[in-house]
Amino acid sequence: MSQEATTANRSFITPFNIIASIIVLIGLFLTVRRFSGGLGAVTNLSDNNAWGIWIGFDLLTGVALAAGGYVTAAAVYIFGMKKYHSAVRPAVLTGFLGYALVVLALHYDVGRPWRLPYPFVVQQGTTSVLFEVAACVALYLTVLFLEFSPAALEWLGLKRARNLAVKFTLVLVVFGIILSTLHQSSLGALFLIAPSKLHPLWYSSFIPIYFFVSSIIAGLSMVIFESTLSYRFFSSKMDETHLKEKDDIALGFGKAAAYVIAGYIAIQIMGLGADNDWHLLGSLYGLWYLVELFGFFGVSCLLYAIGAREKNLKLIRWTAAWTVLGVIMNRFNVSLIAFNWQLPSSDRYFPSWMEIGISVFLVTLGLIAFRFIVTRMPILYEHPDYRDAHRAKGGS
Amino acid sequence: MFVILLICAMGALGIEALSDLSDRTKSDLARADGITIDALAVFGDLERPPVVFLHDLHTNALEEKSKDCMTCHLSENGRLSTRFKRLKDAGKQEVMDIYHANCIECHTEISAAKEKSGPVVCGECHRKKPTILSSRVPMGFDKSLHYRHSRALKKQCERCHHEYDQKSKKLFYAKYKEGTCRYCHKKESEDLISERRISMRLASHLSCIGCHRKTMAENMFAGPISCSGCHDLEQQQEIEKIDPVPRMRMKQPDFVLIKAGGKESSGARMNRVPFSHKSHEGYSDTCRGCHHKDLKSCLDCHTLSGSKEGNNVKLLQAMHELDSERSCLGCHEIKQRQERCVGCHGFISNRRKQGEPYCMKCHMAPTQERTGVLTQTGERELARMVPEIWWAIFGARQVADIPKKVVIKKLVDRYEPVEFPHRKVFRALEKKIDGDKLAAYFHLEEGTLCQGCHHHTPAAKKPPRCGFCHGKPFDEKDLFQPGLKGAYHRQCIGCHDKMGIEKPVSVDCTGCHAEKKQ
Amino acid sequence: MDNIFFTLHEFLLHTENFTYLLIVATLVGIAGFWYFLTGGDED
Amino acid sequence: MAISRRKFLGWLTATGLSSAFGKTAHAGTTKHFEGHPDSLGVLYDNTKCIGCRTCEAACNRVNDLPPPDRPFDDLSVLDKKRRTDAKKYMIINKYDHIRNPKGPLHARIGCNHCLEPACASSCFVRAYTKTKEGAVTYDSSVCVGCRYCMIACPFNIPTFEYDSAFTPRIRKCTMCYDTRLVKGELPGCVEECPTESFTFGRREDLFKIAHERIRRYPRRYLDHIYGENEMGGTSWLYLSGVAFKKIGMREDLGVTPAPALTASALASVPMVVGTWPLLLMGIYAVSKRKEKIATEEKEQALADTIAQAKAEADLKISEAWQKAEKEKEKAVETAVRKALEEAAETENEESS
Repeated sequence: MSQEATTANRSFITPFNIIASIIVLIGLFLTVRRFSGGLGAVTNLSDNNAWGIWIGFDLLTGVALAAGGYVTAAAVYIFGMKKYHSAVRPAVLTGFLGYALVVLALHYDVGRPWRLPYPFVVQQGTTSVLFEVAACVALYLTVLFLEFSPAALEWLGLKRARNLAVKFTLVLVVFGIILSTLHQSSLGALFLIAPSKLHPLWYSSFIPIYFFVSSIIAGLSMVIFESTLSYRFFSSKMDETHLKEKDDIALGFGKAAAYVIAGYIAIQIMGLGADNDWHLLGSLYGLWYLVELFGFFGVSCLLYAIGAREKNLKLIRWTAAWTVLGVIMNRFNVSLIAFNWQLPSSDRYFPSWMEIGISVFLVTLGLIAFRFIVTRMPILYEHPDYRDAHRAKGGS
Repeated sequence: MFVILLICAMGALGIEALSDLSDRTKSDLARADGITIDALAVFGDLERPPVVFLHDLHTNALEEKSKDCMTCHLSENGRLSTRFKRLKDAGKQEVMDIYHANCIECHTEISAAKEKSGPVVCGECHRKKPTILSSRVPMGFDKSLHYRHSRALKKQCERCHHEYDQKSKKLFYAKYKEGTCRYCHKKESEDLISERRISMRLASHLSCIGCHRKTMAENMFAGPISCSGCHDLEQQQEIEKIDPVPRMRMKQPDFVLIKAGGKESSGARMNRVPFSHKSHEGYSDTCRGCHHKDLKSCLDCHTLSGSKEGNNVKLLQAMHELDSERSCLGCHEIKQRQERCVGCHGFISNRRKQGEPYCMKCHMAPTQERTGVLTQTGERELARMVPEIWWAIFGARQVADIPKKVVIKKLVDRYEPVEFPHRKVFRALEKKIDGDKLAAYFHLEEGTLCQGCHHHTPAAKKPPRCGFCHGKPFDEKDLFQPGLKGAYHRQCIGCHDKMGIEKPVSVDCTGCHAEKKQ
Repeated sequence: MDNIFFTLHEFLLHTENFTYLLIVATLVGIAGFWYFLTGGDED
Repeated sequence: MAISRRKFLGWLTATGLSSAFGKTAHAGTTKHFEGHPDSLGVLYDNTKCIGCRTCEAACNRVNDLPPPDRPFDDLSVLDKKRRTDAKKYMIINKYDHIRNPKGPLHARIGCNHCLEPACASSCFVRAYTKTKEGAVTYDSSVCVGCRYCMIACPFNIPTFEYDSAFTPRIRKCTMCYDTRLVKGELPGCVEECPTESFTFGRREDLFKIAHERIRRYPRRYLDHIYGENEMGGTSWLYLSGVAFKKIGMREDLGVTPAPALTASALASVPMVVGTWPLLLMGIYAVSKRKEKIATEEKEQALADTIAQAKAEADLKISEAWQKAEKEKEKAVETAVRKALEEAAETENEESS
């Protein structure tokens, strides 16, 4: 992406467009291959390793990184931090796109995507954690769509519909938070049923809580990260409130993140105590675990704190990126690296280039969609007609 | 994004690869001469891990320098102390110093002479993980070895055997009371510092090596003095074996009547058991195989209702306990595990109840009050006679009219009928037990041998067909009964496997079931 | 269905089915109730 | 050697009846479940198994599975360790490296038909069923292919048809439930095994048999029945001559049934739904109230300042007035004095 992106309508030949279109082409080819040849044709999945990066990255990580939506919404509408208001729409948009991609990715991963509605309409396996995840994700996607709809409606100039949509903001936000709490934690709970496969350092009866808390961390960091990028590429699209507030946002969210991470590390350590896993820290997996917990989360916590104290925005922005990596790494460890750890290395899973290709393809789609929307809809600026609208009421 | 992805995935493999390195086998480092020097253990807990000292390594090295044991071991009235450079463990510090000073000194000297030498820094001797794998095998003094020694020493038993006199606190020799060293010399010395009732280990090393060295000094043939000479498996097997070993004579009886001993003798109800001590001597390698405490008769400790000195093991258990190698049944049961027996006996649960006929096999001599034989000699006479009487009763086994061939028509839907060479198999079994006195004695009656296969039914010329008991499988009314197919296959295959009969191969159906002709 | 459960799985299946129904009811109910409760306030 | 239909139906009805009267009180009163009464199972005794792969062949035949890459009488297949896949519901692995007087020992790998199946508990379309006869069956007509069951199964049993584009199914041993069991026939492997290494019957009876074998031949068996408690118990039970972990069976699975592992997490869902609205709306109300107060105070403050300003202004004006007055008076005085002085001067000039 580059400055031209904003003025794409003038010249279409830009580095971003070229790379993007190449990726998309490859992606389409792989898509055809996947749906004509089955999972075996594109993935390295096996009977021992049923889940690969399409779950580990696209689902687990995707959902975690899309947590910005509910976190920001909560901050602004529930905790009444109005000064962060301009962060809401970008965050909600990112969340919406994120979840849309997650659902899209699932169509690639499951054997018979056209049956995805079955758990709701045909037969309900309510004892499954996955059922809850599915239900929550489906509902939350709808919620996000509705939360995002005002922007679209403003763009389309449908005043009435827009105002109607705004009316429900509050209840939508509350729904959103509840649903997020449930499925963010349940994604962790998915692994509760396999204590014999997940390495004890990562397996814990508290894993749902770990996932929920780390999703908040991811959400906060992603908002900072994403607003940084937006400023870099779409600053021309930003109105003065947005420009004015974005630094406050970075500082405030950074501070919040630092605090949450501290708590996260605390509960992780207490979890170790609860299962008495201390002796495992000596092993290689123990080392890896420490790298994840302190090398990523610990360091992030420290840097965020320093950044917040010294109002060092540069530091905070870099830390945000680092934290996001930390969360990604955590999800990878749980779902891939520390999973099936007892299998001999010959039976372990390593993604094929095609799996990675599809993941990249989906991410690219997300970026394209994001750019399409922010260059058209009132995301980074406020629609002139509704300037005063939300100031009075809590709606967006 | 997927930079991270790769990193993580790499991490996965990285971790895997590295964690593979954990366990390695060190079989190449197997040695028999590792001595753990924990002399300081006497003075309380050790501060550092004990040193594993490779004795032969050092003796060989000294030999090359034409030095002898005296380099490290002091001798006291002609007997070499097993301790290093000292006779007594005076005190902790003292002992420690002796080791540190001498070992390090010697090692440094040698290395000073630009020769290969031992470690001089703490950690290289005091290692947590041993650098060798002990292949030491215990050395037994079996009958053959005993005979060779007594022959070489011209039956001067006193050269090794002795008793301890409590009053004079001296060792003395008592003829005909010679027992296994282990009766007195236990696993641990009674007193570690003062040498009273020294451990079997210490005693054997002192006397064996001491004597061997002396004999060598007189340049006569002598036993080994190096660790591996006795404790290394290969070298152990090279030790000359005498077979058969002439009987050891020390006034032990040829025959005894095993009966309740002492005042309970009148309480005995079962017939007494005539026991050929003479022939059983040949079956056990040592006396203590049966006489585990001392050479007294079993009955002295194992009374009918158990006694303290017998550790409350009743006579019944002492003679019938299955999991013991000393009891009659236990030992006989072990014999049944040899390849030629296990084919049949493997199927017979060793938890079986001893039925009437089996009991009488041994309990054949009528109780005293019935015989009135009271004198020792009289009893011996009886004991010697009873088996002969018994043989006379049974005479030779009749093995006429054993069907030559049995055709099994099961599974005919898939294969040709199986033609089972019935008599051939029987003859083979007969051959197996040939010349085995134990087997011969217990398979005396006609049909006993048949019951290896025709089990759980009285021996008869025409035993019930297999199918009469073994029907369809998994009958809930008869849970423990295998079905016919299972019974056949288990019996045939099981027996063949256990007896090491290669053909036919168990997994090759057509080995027994001929392909069906179309 | 008859309430005889031989396995924990059966039992959970039964209870969870109800639980999810109750959850939906709760969500709707509480939201409605909130509006009813705050309906009285000005603004 | 199929068991008579009548007897088998006998089993079934027995199962049915006791499920009506059997342990109802037990199941009803406490939260402790012991599986379907009189459910059936199989006991595999690896000291009897000779590794002839007849069972694999039978399994392949009765389930119409695709032909194997190498024929079933090719026993060299046993030289490498295998696992089940979409073409094999069960396999036998050979372990001859174990120093074991009883010669090579074998292990059967296949679905153990847990009493509390992890696959069933983890399936979000209820594709798996634990039948009252004990079999764990799978219904591909609803399966979405999420493969969560494969993640959940502690024995790594369910396999997936990765190469099928449109109808990929999970494949696993079903104890021949639909194909044979309901018809009163034995599972394929059980019926074909020449040495009856597989014993079929009521699970309770299998325990009796297993314990009896251990009692009679203590030297031959390890005194442990695998599947008695593993993962809450399984319908397939195993007897072995050596430690199970030596023949590739995990002994560290624990005894907690799979559904219990996720039960608490699921139980917390309604609680979250119940409590979070209260919490959130509470916080919302508080923050809103704060905001309101803040705005009110602001307005108040504004009003005050205005009032104050007005007052000050009035003060200034009045002062200005007074000043003006004074100056006027001064001016008048001076003017008067001037006039008087002039008058006086003129008088002086006239008199001289």
